[in-house]
Amino acid sequence: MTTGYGAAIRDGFEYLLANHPSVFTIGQGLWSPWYVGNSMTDLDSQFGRERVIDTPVSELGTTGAALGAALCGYRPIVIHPRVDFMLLAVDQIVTQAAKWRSMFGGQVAAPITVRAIINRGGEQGAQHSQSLQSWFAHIPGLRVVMPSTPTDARDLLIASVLSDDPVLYLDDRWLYGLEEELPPIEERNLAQEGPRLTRTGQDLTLVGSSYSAHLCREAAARLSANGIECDVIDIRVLNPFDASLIIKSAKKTGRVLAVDGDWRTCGMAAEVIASIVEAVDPRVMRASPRRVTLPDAPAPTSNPLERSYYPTVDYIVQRALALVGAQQETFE
Amino acid sequence: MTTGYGAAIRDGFEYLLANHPSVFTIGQGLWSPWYVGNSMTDLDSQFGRERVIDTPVSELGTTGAALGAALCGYRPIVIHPRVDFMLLAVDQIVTQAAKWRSMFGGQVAAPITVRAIINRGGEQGAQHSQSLQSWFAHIPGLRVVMPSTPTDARDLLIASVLSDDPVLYLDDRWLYGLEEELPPIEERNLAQEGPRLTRTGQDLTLVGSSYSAHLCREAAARLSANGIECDVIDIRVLNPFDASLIIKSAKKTGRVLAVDGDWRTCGMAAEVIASIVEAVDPRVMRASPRRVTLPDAPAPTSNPLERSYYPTVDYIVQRALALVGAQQETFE
Amino acid sequence: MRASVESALYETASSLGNLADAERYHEPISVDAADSDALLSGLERMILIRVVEEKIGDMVSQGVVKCPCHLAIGQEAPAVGVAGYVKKGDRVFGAHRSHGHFLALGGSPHGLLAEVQGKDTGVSRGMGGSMHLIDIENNLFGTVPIVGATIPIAVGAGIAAKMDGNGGMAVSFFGDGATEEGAFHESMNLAAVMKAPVLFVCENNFFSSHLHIALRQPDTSVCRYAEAHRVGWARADGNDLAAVRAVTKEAVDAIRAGEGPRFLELVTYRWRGHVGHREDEDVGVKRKDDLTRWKLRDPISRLAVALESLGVLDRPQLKRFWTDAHTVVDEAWNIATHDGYPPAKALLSRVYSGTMARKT
Amino acid sequence: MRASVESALYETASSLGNLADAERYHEPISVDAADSDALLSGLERMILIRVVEEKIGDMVSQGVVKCPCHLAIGQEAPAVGVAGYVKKGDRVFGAHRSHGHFLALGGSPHGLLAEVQGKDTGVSRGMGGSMHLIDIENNLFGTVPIVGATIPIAVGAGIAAKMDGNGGMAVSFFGDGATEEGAFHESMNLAAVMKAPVLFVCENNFFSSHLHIALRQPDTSVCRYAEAHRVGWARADGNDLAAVRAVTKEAVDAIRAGEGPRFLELVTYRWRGHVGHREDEDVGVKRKDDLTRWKLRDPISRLAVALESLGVLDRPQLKRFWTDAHTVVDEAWNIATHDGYPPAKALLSRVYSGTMARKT
Ligand SMILES: Cc1ncc(C[n+]2csc(CCOP(=O)(O)OP(=O)(O)O)c2C)c(N)n1
Ligand SMILES: Cc1ncc(C[n+]2csc(CCOP(=O)(O)OP(=O)(O)O)c2C)c(N)n1
Ligand SMILES: [Mg+2]
Ligand SMILES: [Mg+2]
Repeated sequence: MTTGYGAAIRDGFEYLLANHPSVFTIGQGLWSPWYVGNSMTDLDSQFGRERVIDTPVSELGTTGAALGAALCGYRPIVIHPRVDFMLLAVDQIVTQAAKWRSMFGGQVAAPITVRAIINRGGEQGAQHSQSLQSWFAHIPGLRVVMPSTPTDARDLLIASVLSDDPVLYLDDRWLYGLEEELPPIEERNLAQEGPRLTRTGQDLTLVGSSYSAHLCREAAARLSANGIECDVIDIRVLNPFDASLIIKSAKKTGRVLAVDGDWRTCGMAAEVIASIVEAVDPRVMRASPRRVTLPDAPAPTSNPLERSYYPTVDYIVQRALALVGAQQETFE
Repeated sequence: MTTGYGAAIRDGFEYLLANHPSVFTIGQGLWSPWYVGNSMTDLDSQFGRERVIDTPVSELGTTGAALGAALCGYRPIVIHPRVDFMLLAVDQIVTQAAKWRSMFGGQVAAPITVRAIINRGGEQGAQHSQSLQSWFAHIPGLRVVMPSTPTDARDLLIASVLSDDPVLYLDDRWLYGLEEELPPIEERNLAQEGPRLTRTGQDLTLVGSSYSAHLCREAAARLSANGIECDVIDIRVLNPFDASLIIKSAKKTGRVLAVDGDWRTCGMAAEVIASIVEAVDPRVMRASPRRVTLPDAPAPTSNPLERSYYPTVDYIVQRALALVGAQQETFE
Repeated sequence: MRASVESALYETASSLGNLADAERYHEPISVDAADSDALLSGLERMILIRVVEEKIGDMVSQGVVKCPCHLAIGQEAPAVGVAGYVKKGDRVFGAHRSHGHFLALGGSPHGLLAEVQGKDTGVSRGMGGSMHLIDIENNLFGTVPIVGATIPIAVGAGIAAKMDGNGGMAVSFFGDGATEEGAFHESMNLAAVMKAPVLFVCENNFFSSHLHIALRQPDTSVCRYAEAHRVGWARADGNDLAAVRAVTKEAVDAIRAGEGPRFLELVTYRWRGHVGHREDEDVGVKRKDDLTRWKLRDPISRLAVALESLGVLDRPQLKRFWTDAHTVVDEAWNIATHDGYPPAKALLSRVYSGTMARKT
Repeated sequence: MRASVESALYETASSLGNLADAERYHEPISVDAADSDALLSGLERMILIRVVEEKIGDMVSQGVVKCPCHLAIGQEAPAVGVAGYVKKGDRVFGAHRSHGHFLALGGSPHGLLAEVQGKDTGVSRGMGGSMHLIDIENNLFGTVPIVGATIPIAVGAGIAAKMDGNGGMAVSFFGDGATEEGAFHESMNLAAVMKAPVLFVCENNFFSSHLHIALRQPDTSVCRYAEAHRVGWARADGNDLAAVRAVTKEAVDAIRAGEGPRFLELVTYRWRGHVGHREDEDVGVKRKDDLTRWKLRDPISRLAVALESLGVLDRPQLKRFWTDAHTVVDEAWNIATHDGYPPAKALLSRVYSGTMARKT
């Protein structure tokens, strides 16, 4: 039996709430039938509204409250149904939670999990489409997790909540349709999780996270049909960022395409490239690494513009072919 | 007669308030003798407290109000005495102001200037030391300006306020002591401003902005004494980012050290490197580009830790020497 | 206790009283003959809004309109009542549920219907959809879907109006949910302390998405916040155009006289779900029961009957209001359907003034 | 106007009344013999706080202490009064001006004096300085300098206490300036609606940095916010330990009985400038005139005289309180001076559990 990405998230919540009395979840939409897709359906009736708490429209207050409970022995998961709404809570995430351990000398833990949903497309426009993983990956002290498969959606949620550090867990509504057979749940140590090689090949390395990792896998399948074999690396944990697997793969294939569904300037794709450049002898590279990102523009609404705004499998394949073809690239 | 960086900012305010009736300024500390250093001293008595407005402790409300006035024909400058405090206003800066033009079809301007001060060191600790320029450079629609000299501090402030786009202007208290003779004021078009070559050399390119550009200049002087001549590029305008000058310099020197006073992962230094990699044939590079940044840790308070936390001229010189020495770098 | 000590206690309560009772205020509203012209044209405008929103609802249900649409069907009176006191030079801001605000201020149905289809002829040139409306000529300076976001922006417009010094004001429309955002409180304090000419209009429809106000706040009326921030307030039946006009007039007169901000709580109810065309009867406390009764507090029919009794409206004219509205709306829709989409370069050319944005 | 309409107007005002008048409350406080033990040890603790803070002020003025220090000299009573009702299992949060909160709860002078010197033996192991204090054993769960930041955090601790279900509570100390942050309002509403056991303690010292509350808010008393959020409140002379104890006791009893949050406004005044050791007499409205008179509302001497009149304190004992405090403080300071700094690796090893942070 297969399970979808949204349902797998719900499995993660169910496991946590059933097995860890210190876990509770709080945020907007938790008593709603539709607000967070099918990822938390009926948790409130299953575990009670004392542990599955819907809230006023107060992102900053709610996030701060979750942090407070985390300092008192609980493992709260605060829910932001959109990344955009979460930006009102940046102070509590970035200036409070992420720094709490360090600024108190490493003596106390702040095991809050902030779950925010990337919810793009559908002509929702500029204020309802941000993902911003590059922002949060930039913040020391904050672990940033982006699952791209149902299994990871479930198991990395569990690992996030059980981590003693604050974690930002980002899931993407575009992945909710993805189905797979789920292995039994295993409690993993988030500090041991990181990028993973999900396909191997000699010609090119495709790197992405979340929905971009999914696009990379699809692109790799298409490229394989063209005789081009890819390493595909799913970043999974963006911060603290461990580039070693990417570096190893870059040395092997000599070509890297970094794909990210966030903006370009100072984005995660830039980090992937910089990390490679710092560690890989350029002479082993067969082409310079390249990135595929959003253009540096706010999201539009109009459907034709939306279609050219988001990276697609087609576009990745096209860029990959160019990169592989460019045995000798031309630079102006 | 020379003028300091802080006083030059004040000159910029004075010019704007005296010559542009649509300009006003609002924020915390504007009626205080010390809050924003000497950068706004007595502007309230000179121009009246209707145009130089001190406020309640309400960063989000104040920033939104400035944006509102900007939509009505004014050119407000909202002041955040620290970047850290400004994070409470991220929604208004990033989700409102930066997107306003685009999401209303390019029909209206949102000419707000947000001035925030980077105020680090002095054992102030993790919540009073953030700079985060990499965050804001990541946001389409928001121009990001970081002056490194008194002249730029004055003239880029003026250009920011006269720009029809929202601008984040970041000045650094560590530069307030810098003095120089100021040329007459010229109203510049911010859209025409960008990175600037402030010193030329054949051996190495040093790139930085704000205080890091200052460190690069100092390091270049020291390196010159060792017979190593540097191109020094002061980024000045981080977003929209124009890498062309850096690319040109990289092609010339073949070696780049990107220095940034922000954190490493997904930071501006990564962007500099990625932009070079995308545009420069690796065969013209004599060494792989490298970065100097903060470590990925919150700022400490304890003085000995502070001293090892922030990049110094010494450290840049040392990294530059290594880079130049590495005619043939070693990679593991 | 000692002289230096004062204290007070509270019980969770419903200060809204009768206004919260869905059984009440079903009767025709009481109207003043002196105001009948305005009420008549207000009725016509409310009917136009109703028809436009029903059209949009239908097109959403058919999958033709794809952007998220938050319909204000049943809530037409606050928009129209307040708009009646907006003058040239004022600046009005709305939120996610602002079709009514846009149309009440005189916005073009075609501009709205093109925008929800993502057309270049839309009011935001196809870059905003239902949730981002603008119409500077008709004083609408912007509506956006981040809850609470336009409240401080409106305060800034009020500060601008004060600086302009010609009696202009800013108007901020928002819902009961928005009063839970810190931005709302910061804005009220700032407006109060700066005596900014701002009319805060809270349309209290009891719900934020699926959640009833009783589950989000310790009291159902939000005027207590105005009390706290020392902003003069009034509360009225938000489905009674005459009442809305009366409280608005008093507030606007005070604002234009330089007395600083005012706050209105207009109690109303939305007939459709939070987003989309459905009625969402199964969502939220007592929604199904209440909806039926709230439909009897219809701002349109209660006013129409009152105007008929007053003798300033007859059946044929009322019918004409509806048929005219349908004609206008159908025509606007058809035109919009044939309009073009924004050009590809719009993505990068509308981000900055005078600079193209950086491509992928 | 019609039955469905209600309204109200406000004038900018000073609801604080006499408490805002620096000429008043100079006399000894009125004390109850039954409470004399607690008042006596409270006096001793206030003296310790005063002496520690004067020491820190001296060291700041000598340039030995370099981190920003916000002294609460003159404001000792709220910290000590509230701390008297804090029990094991409660969680207390402070802000930038929290030396007093730390010491009132039983924190070690050495831990504080080492921390302000950046020593590894400090309460935050040299990573926090004056503005980041923690002492879990004594129920202090953290103080941080972002204004308002610990208020929602304290609400979360209140939610945790409610879940724990053993009568614990959270305490949030903050200033009048913090009530201007949206976070404060979101927190009050959340605590009210969740009936979380939280004691909100606002030390209203009239100033946020250089700016008097009359320039930041339309009224000088902040209890009106508690009214709006339907949180039971009390206001008291914050320089009267007996009054502070009385309002705290009542509030804490209600909180522990499950009645939800309570709010205290304790009116006080800081003797030193916003930050640093100076008196900053030339900063802010009437500060110089007021300061002289506020020093006559000294929480320490007014209590000491009262206890002497009651016959539970004599001069030699009072003197001993002061000399003992000096001895303790000097000794703690000297030890701290010789303590070591954090090791270099602390920068990267204290960021995550079980993972080193990424180097430059
Ligand atoms: C900051 C933010 N948080 C949450 C949301 C999701 N959201 C959209 S509309 C809405 C309901 C707001 O309720 P109210 O202000 O009463 O307006 P109404 O929908 O009743 O007109 C919510 C919670 C949002 N858009 N922005
Ligand atoms: C979010 C934020 N904004 C501004 C500041 C600067 N600041 C530090 S303390 C302070 C005054 C706060 O006043 P109040 O809350 O009354 O506390 P008091 O200093 O009187 O104890 C301000 C504005 C800050 N630290 N954090
Ligand atoms: Mg509502
Ligand atoms: Mg204060």
